[in-house]
Amino acid sequence: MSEWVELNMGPQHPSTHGVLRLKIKVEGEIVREVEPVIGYLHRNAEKLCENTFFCDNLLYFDRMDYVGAPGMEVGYLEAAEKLLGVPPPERAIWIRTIMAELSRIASHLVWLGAYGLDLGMLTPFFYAFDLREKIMTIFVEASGSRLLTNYCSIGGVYQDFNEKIVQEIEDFINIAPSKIEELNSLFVKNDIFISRTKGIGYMSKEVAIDYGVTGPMLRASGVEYDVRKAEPYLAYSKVNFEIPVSSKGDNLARFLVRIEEMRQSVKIISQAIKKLPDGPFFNPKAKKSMMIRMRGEGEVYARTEASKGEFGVYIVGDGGVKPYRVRVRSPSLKNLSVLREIGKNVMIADLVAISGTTDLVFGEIDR
Amino acid sequence: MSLLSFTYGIFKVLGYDLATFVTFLIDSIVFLLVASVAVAGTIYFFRKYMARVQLRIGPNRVGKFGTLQLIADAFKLFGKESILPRLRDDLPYKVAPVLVFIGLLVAFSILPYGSLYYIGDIFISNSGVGIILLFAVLAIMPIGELLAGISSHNKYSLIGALRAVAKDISFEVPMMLSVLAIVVMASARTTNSLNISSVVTSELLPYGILEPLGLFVFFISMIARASYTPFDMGESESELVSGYSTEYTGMRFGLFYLGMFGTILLGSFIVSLFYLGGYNGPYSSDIGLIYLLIKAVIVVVISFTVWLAMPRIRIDKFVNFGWKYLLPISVINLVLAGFLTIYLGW
Amino acid sequence: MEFQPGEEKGKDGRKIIKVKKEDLLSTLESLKKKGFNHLSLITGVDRKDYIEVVYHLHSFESNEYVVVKTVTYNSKVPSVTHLWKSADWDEREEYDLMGIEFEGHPDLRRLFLPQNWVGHPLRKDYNMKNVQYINMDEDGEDYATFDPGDGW
Amino acid sequence: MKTGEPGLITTTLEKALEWGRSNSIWPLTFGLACCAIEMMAVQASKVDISRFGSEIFRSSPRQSDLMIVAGTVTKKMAPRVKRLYDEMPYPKYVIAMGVCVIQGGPYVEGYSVVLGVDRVIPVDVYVPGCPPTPEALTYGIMTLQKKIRGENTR
Repeated sequence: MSEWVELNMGPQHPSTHGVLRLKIKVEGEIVREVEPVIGYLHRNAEKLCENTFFCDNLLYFDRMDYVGAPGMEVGYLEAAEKLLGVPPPERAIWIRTIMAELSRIASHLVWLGAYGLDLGMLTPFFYAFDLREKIMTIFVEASGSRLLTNYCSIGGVYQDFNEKIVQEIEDFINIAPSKIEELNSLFVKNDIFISRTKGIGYMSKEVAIDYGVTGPMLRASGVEYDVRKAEPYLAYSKVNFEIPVSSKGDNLARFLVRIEEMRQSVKIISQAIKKLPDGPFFNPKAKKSMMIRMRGEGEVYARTEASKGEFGVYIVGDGGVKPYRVRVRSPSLKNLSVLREIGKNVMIADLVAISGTTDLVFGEIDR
Repeated sequence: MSLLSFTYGIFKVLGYDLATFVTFLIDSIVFLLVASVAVAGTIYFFRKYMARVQLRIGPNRVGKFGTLQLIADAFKLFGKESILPRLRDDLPYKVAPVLVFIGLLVAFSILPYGSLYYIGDIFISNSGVGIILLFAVLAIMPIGELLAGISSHNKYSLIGALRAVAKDISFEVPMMLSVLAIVVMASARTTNSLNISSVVTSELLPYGILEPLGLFVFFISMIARASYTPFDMGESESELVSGYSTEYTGMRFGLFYLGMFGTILLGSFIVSLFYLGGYNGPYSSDIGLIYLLIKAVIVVVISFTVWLAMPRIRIDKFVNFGWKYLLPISVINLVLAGFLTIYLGW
Repeated sequence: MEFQPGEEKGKDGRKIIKVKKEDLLSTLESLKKKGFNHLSLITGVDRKDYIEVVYHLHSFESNEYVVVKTVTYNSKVPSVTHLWKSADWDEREEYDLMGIEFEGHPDLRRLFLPQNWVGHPLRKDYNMKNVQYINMDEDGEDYATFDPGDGW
Repeated sequence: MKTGEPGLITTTLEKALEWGRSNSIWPLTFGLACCAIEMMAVQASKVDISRFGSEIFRSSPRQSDLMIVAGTVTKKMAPRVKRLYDEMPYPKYVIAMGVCVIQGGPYVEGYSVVLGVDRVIPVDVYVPGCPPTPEALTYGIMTLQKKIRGENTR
């Protein structure tokens, strides 16, 4: 016991993806205990949401999972629109589906590049970001912003898809599959990568369920659970896609599940862009002058499948123009909490590899 | 005719003692400068090559195509504040980077570089036991890394140093065995089989073709010696911040940085000398240096490609690999070399 | 609005089971036995004179969703960490921001804010004007102060 | 020569050092929040910061010259930001990236956000935006280069 050395990884550390601090106790190279310390990006979004209009709260959700902002917006609006009673029209639903899936790909690409850096691979990062730039141009065209789009709004979307965006998305669908294959082969054809991930960081099904892990991490442990299928929202019940599931539960499984999710997302987008209906892109009840006068009462919980896992928003309204209480179920928080379990008795290098596969985004964990 | 006698001819008027002294002095200085510039060129080349591989442009703002980038870096590093950790071990802390860099330069001055038109054979030291000397000098550099890690009073540095030592121990033995195989094969053709230039001259067919296993072991050892990915466990940027050099600032860090790239270049020279035929080839008495340089550059490019494409291996797996695979392979290689030498008369 | 135990449907169509605080553990235990093995979220809602604690449960097998709601007047609720490990950080977070004390939690510390932060920010009576600062001691542990002092 | 007037060699050396410093700014790998993703995009292929000699992101503060404070600085993080700044060797520079870092941004009313990183450490260049585009950050770095060389930045 006395020979264990305490080591602090972070908050500034190249492998912690932001501001995670890992208090680890090492015995030589082997990590005996790991305790994540979080809260270094606690930006009190939940408190601020209580003091802001329903329509403006969207910006705090953008800044939660900042690598896949439209996905977060969709999550918030699922709840807020039910509470306020302004359902979006059909076209807006399809547009949101496309944006959410694009953001899922963008988020997984950032993760992929960062995971390469975690393992010491310098090059895949650039290839991933190169593909991600294509998504960024779509976002810029649609919303005017690259990262934090603030594109969806209550009762619809901020502006309609024009010809150019549709063309850009079609271009993206054409090049994305081959690029994803290229990225995939950069990793899985490498023996050292396989040796760093296969069988490392095993998480059993029971542990995953017990800790409330969701998203690709849960699916890699053999639970076929995806909110898009379990409780379809947006247009997910009208498109064909499969949930990638692996029963291995190790780093490699989590890696492959995410890669397969990207492929499925491309599939969803290509179906959605074909089915994109004509019509209004926002609910007339939610026109701009009405925005700040919308009142909501009661309580609503909506869950969506964000790129990290099940993203839930619980809004309680008291009949005012501002929410009474907003609570966010952050998938990354639960995914991180399991690190205490699976990060034990591994080597330091493996701890980095494992915490890499949990795909942490701190805007969402600390909020 | 060699570089030394060429210079000696100029200073002959000074008398034997003085002329010899001045010859070695001037040649060494010129040589150190050339070696430093070559290392800087390697870094520049790496940054450009890395940029190209990663769909980028690379440095292009200072000088034409950014050629002065390294000079700018050097100026900046010279001008940086030198922070010394309060609880450091003073002497080892200061000696470590110097040790790494000096070891590198000395190793460069042991190698023969072939010949070029009027200058003749280019070497500084043509020691009769050059191979032993070379690997003795190469063994100094990890000591510098170890001292740096232990003396900087930082847990990351300490773990980095421990990893570096574990790594060094596991590849040194196979490396030496594979070099021994070369000495064995060379002994059939030359009387002075520990002299590097006679070993290189004796390889009419490159030893890399005769003993590919040796080339494999030696190349991996050279990657591990230069400690870049996949074998950069001592530094491991994403795990140990910067490994043994975490606490170093300014030019002290610059020396580690130069040392790393210098070792890549040095390793490429050694690999091309011992295994790829070195400066042998048609008209080698005139343009031997060119042959060597081309081979070295090819090896450098291969090394960089490996660096950019590979993830880092875990330290225990590398130790396993070293003792369970590299060592038996190098022993087999040695036996094969002896067999070839005795029965086939190579 | 008075709190009444019973069942109702929420605005989003989810089943809400309202229980008294005393019956909370037994209800949750029986739900867990029924297959609700995924504790999604624990929420505290400050209703000024009492605090609502909401549990969102999901069952992977039957794909059902259920919301369990209880109230506490002294901001004390029994902990459910022995049923779901996932409750651990949720309860710590709610303790941190809402000030609900979960009785029986093995390691009830603040999750985001330093241990000696005064007040629980998500309470409606939290005074935002009372600015607190955070400093770091030699060991890297944080402590909150009202005094800007060193480093600010 | 009058006293106090720098000699030719000193000025030349000074110029050379400034030239070196301005063309070889090694940033610290230090991302806090949203802006860190755009900071990564600055490294990446489209807006290639390596053209200015800044592609070497050092993860140890001891070896870096520039701290890009990318993302909201919370009160819990502020002492760490200050310590990281203290660990960097002189001459060191700070770029405040994004409105959160400049004055608190959308979180300005909160209880746990620092209203501007300049309350903790001195800042050289402010890059506004939420988040600033990679081009904006590149412009910030170029402004910093001009500032190091003592040129007029307007």
